[in-house]
Amino acid sequence: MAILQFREALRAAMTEEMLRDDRVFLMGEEVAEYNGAYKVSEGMLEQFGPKRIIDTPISENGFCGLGVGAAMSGLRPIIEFMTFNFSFVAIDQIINNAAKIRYMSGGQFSVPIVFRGANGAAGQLAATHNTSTESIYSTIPGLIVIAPSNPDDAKGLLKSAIRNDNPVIFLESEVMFGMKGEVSDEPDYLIPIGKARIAKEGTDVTIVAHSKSYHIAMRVAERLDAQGYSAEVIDPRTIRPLDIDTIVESIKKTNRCVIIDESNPYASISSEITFQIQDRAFDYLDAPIKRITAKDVPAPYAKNLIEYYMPQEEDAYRACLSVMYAK
Amino acid sequence: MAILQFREALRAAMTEEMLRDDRVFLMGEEVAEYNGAYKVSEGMLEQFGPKRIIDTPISENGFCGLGVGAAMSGLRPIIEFMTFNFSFVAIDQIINNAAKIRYMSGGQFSVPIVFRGANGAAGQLAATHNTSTESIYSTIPGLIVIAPSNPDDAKGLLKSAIRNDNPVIFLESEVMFGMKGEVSDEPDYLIPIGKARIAKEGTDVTIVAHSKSYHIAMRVAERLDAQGYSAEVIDPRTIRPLDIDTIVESIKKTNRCVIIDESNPYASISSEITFQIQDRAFDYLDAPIKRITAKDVPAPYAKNLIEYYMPQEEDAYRACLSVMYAK
Amino acid sequence: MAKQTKPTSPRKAAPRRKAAPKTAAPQAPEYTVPDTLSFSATFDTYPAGKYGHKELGLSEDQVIGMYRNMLLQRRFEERAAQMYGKQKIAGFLHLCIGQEAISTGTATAIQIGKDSVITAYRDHGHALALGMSANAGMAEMFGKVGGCSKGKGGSMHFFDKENGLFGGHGIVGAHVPVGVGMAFAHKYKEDGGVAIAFYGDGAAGQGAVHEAANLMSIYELPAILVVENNQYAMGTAVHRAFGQTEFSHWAASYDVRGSVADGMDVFAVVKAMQDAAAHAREFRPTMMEIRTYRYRGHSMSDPQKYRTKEELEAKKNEDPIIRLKAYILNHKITDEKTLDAIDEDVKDEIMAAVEFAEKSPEPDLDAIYDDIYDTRDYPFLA
Amino acid sequence: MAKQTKPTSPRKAAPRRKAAPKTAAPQAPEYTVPDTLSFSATFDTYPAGKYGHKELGLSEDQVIGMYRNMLLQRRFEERAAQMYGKQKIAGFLHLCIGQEAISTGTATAIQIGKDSVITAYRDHGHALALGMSANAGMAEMFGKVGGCSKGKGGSMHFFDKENGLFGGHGIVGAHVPVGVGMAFAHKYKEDGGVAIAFYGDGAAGQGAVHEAANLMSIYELPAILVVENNQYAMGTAVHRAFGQTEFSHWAASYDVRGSVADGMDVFAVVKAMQDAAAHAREFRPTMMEIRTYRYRGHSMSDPQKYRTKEELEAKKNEDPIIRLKAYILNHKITDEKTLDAIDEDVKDEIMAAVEFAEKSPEPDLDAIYDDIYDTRDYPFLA
Ligand SMILES: Cc1ncc(C[n+]2csc(CCOP(=O)(O)OP(=O)(O)O)c2C)c(N)n1
Ligand SMILES: Cc1ncc(C[n+]2csc(CCOP(=O)(O)OP(=O)(O)O)c2C)c(N)n1
Ligand SMILES: [Mg+2]
Ligand SMILES: [Mg+2]
Repeated sequence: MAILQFREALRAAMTEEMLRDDRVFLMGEEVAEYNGAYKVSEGMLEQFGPKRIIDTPISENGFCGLGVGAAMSGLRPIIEFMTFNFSFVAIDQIINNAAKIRYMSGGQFSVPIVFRGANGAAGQLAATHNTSTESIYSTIPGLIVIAPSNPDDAKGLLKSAIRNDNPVIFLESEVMFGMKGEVSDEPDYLIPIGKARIAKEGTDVTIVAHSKSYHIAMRVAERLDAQGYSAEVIDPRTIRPLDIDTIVESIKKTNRCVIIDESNPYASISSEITFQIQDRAFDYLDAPIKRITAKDVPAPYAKNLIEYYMPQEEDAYRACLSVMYAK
Repeated sequence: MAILQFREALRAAMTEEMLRDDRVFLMGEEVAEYNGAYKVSEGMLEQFGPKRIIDTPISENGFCGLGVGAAMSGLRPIIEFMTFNFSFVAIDQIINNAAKIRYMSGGQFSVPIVFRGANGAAGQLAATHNTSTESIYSTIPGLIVIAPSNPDDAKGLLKSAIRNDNPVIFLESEVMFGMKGEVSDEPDYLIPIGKARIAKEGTDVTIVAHSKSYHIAMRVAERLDAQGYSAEVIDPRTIRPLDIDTIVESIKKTNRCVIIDESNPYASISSEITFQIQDRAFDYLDAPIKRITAKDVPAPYAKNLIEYYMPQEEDAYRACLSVMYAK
Repeated sequence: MAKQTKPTSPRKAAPRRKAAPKTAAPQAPEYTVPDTLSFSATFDTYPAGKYGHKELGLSEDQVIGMYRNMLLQRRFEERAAQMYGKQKIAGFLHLCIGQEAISTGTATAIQIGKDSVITAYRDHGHALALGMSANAGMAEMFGKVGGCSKGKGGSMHFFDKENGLFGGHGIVGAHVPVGVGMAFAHKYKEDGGVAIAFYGDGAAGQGAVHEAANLMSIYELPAILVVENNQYAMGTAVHRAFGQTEFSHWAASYDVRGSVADGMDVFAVVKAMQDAAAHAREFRPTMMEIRTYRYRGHSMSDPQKYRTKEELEAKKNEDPIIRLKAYILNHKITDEKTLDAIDEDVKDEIMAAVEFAEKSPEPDLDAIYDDIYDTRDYPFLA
Repeated sequence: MAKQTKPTSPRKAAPRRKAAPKTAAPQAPEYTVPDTLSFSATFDTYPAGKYGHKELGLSEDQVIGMYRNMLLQRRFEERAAQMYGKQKIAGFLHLCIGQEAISTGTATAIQIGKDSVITAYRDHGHALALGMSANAGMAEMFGKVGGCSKGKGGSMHFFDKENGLFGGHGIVGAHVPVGVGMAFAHKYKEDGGVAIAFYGDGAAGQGAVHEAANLMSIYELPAILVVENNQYAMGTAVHRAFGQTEFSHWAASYDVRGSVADGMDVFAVVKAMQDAAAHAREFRPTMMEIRTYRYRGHSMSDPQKYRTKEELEAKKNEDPIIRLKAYILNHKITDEKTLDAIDEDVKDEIMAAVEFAEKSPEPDLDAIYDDIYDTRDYPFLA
């Protein structure tokens, strides 16, 4: 075990996988000579050279397509989006090519590619630079969507993603890159894709939250504990495929659910988790499922507004109380 | 009242609005000299001339951006996607520019633009040409999303969309373009955006379905009627903003809901409608909400597979029975 | 070769590296604004009627094979159109009738199996030229398991991994960066292969093509981008869609080699491709225009009001198959009787393909969940 | 003007229409592949030191105004950087220090209010040049209601409808088609205006720019696309990102006018813009490169390892403000004292802007729901 920053855990995962498999390469804007806009790939150019750590022009559509073609040809590209906000100019390559070529070719070609980078809000960056993209990507059959909440999961899941034979959307966070945590240094530390993590066991209410929101969930759970309520916290980690079994098992115990997610709410992951829970555990639910999300507005710049925009711990806390009819 | 094809109703709406307001123009691939890939704009070049009916190169990102700039400058563009499958190469213009410029400019600029064209599956076209995009667009604050199911709604809603000062995603259907129906010929026939239509009243189960799926819903309702069950059918017509009040009122009466939608299910409209219903009418629900959607796979080509892919009337019928515990 | 009087990128002069993408940045370009600025470039041209099979290194058997292949494409598509009428084939069906010299010429010039090819939805010809069986192609359009993509892809999505066909793609322009990625992989793997991406004139309007062209330039990839300029994108004539209609000139914007070939003469295509492939194998990419013509409508539902009967008839005189037939007879490579026998043989092959497609079973319904992921072990895959 | 020896589009020769987008298609281009193909083009250049204020029709007052404006931008940004350090400003802050001649030169050459301008996130200079008050700019970055965008947009999203500034945009390249749409509207409305879209050298890698350039060409729009080539996109030097680094040459791919100006001499910019605007008003679009340099890092968190101190120092000798100051003194337009007074005046204006921004209130929380739609009458707008 080592204490690593989130970015270091990501780097460790990439480095180990690149040492293990020389078909793996990293491509993106400023990943090489600049050492990464957020220093995730720091030192990797020096270690692996320019054949495998590759700077690109600002041509996301072009280099994502390049990645797809390389993956079809047997390589295993890691494509970094400086942030996922910029993936919209390349989304056609992801939705129509990466996700569908295996199917359209009757299984002849696989597309083992990881699209990774920062996702979600990162403070006072205004509307175009604060998008949570998981709702959009997870609606696409053919994609896998992963969003870890801590350095250890980041490493274990990124290694699994790189070894996976499907296109993976791997969502990180500008705000979490500096977060430190214990990280396994087993050489083959692979966290299975599609398995949720029960971060804290509890009996009275289930809180489901991934990525940054997971940390709100843990704070809320602590506050509830202090009040004598026992919250169970589940980090789905993989958004698609979703480990609904683990969530449903929890609901069968707690009979209540609150979802925290910083996406805009409409047709989002929280909507989907709600559908699946009520579909599979209707008779176990003692209260409506509540969600605490980003407000249903574009992200504003002003400090007070962007803070208000984000899911509020206080609201989540109160939502938990309310589903327990405790207030 | 006149009997018009769906495409004729759309054309009538555009024509009337172009006669009424010379800031309105139509731009897209093959809309002018070719008379429209699906003949929606047939004859419009002749009527309005090349200044206002404008063919484009295959540059969706470019001409959608052009539309945004024209809208910011006081014009009222109608941008036709040959089909919405091709909107993914231009989605950045829609998500980041059309939807957010009003907000980012503090309300200085409005973007009155309609993006319209065929959406959803249209038979044996395989995975890239059968996408239902409503889940993706409706998750974006700043957009309005409309999906009419019949010629009359198509006309009334398209006229409203063109007069609306916000960016509107207007979803049509290749399969429905030839469908005929009575259409109002009032000159100012405007159907309000954001109002659902109760297509059939009933007391035992609420079926929510838009666009093509609406017609499945009506057939199911008829079959249920024949069996002595009374189904209420609601066509939301506008997906965002969603007329949840009308849906919730219905659920309070029927206590049951089935949603039919040909989108891929994950994080889709059916997920969202479910969230909102259980949030607002939890105590009224006597059964889990069921949904009948496209399968959670890319659209296949083979005839039997693409038929199997689509939401099945039989499944919807049985889902209605099951939520009534009638089988 | 796009030679510029004022070489603008110092890389131009420097020897091309043969291995990895560029490492040390070349020196920055001159930055002071000059008093005058002009530039000129020349492009390699491959006109019709200029090349014969001998100088291209083609044996007589090869020439006859090329003839048979072009005919196979033509008959395959004629039959497909008929089957579309009978509703055995559905969806969009785009025929390449008139454009057959491009696929056959390319397949003749490259190393099938080693090199890789990607194209748009007008893909039957490329597939058959690279070696896909008529059976697999026809069955695909019939939506049967015997199809090249097991009936999942249809006419627009012919894939043939073994022969290096990376599809058949439906989103206009979007496969061009994918083609550049295939070239990237050839260089990365040092396997000596080149990648060729075909796209339509209409597709040149997509930003994806611009990005792809620049990427292949800066990474010095073994790539050839080929615009099959058949003069129309659906109903839009080239000169209505582009400010610059000489597509080879675009090469100058990316500092790559530009060339233009007559696509109605298969030998011109062979030569253009031989040259481009040779350059590509030395990591000098080419943007190539091939001028051609599609005799049929864009797809099966095209009223074709955008062109005159006269134009169409005039073009039919340039038919690449008729031209090659004349060449073969003129050069006494074989006689009319043999060519007729080939025609019969091709017809039989196509009839057998229709029969194969008919008899091939429909996919199981459960196959709808196959080949989405590498595993079916996900909860939503029923 | 990109003159081609072999005019490839017949439109080239035809007189440009002044009203609606093209109607009757021009005759199709020659389709036979020629034996040789070459082309050449020349571009208008605007070197530093070539133009004086008189020949540009500028009064001495105007020259002094330009000096003041460039200084205003510089001091505004220096102060903004300081306020960023004090955490009064957050998010991304991109300074245009070194590039001020571009905005000021443009604003001098065009008709503010009638013409329209759009740019990327490095937008302070353009806003101040077009007439936005320092107050509105500073308050925007402070996230206050007195900001030009009521605190919703921040540094990257300065909008000023009255003065024709259509933003301030954060997605690299994506605003360029929007600029072409502004030009489309000018032509549609027949209001005589032109639209100018500025973007960075890095943005030229985006397909959006290619599509936009072609659209402005075929619709013959009153548009000017301007690449502010400051030699770097973040840490990527131009020659690492592009095969063709002479951006004016790209004009040939769209059959539009190409030009290049020295962005360190405000008079060169004025002249380049005057010419381009005159052409645009006759519906002849231009692709222009302006060569410039950014003295500061890309944004506030840039370690700048991609360039040497020597390079930076050398460039500082070209400082456009120092150059204009020297010009003013050399030409005795005014004396040093007056210029010093201007400097003081500018400083006061900026200090007042900081005070204004401090005092301007934060938005109400409820304002988060304002200005998403034209109405707040939607169920989800609390
Ligand atoms: C992104 C996108 N936009 C639009 C379409 C619809 N479409 C299909 S083919 C076509 C014309 C393409 O013309 P061209 O590239 O010249 O190829 P050709 O059909 O002549 O072979 C269009 C507009 C599409 N498939 N994808
Ligand atoms: C589509 C997109 N990709 C990446 C980014 C991140 N990014 C912001 S600025 C920048 C560099 C742009 O360089 P250039 O266009 O030269 O403009 P300059 O900063 O030099 O003014 C990058 C990569 C972005 N904002 N948008
Ligand atoms: Mg074509
Ligand atoms: Mg730059």
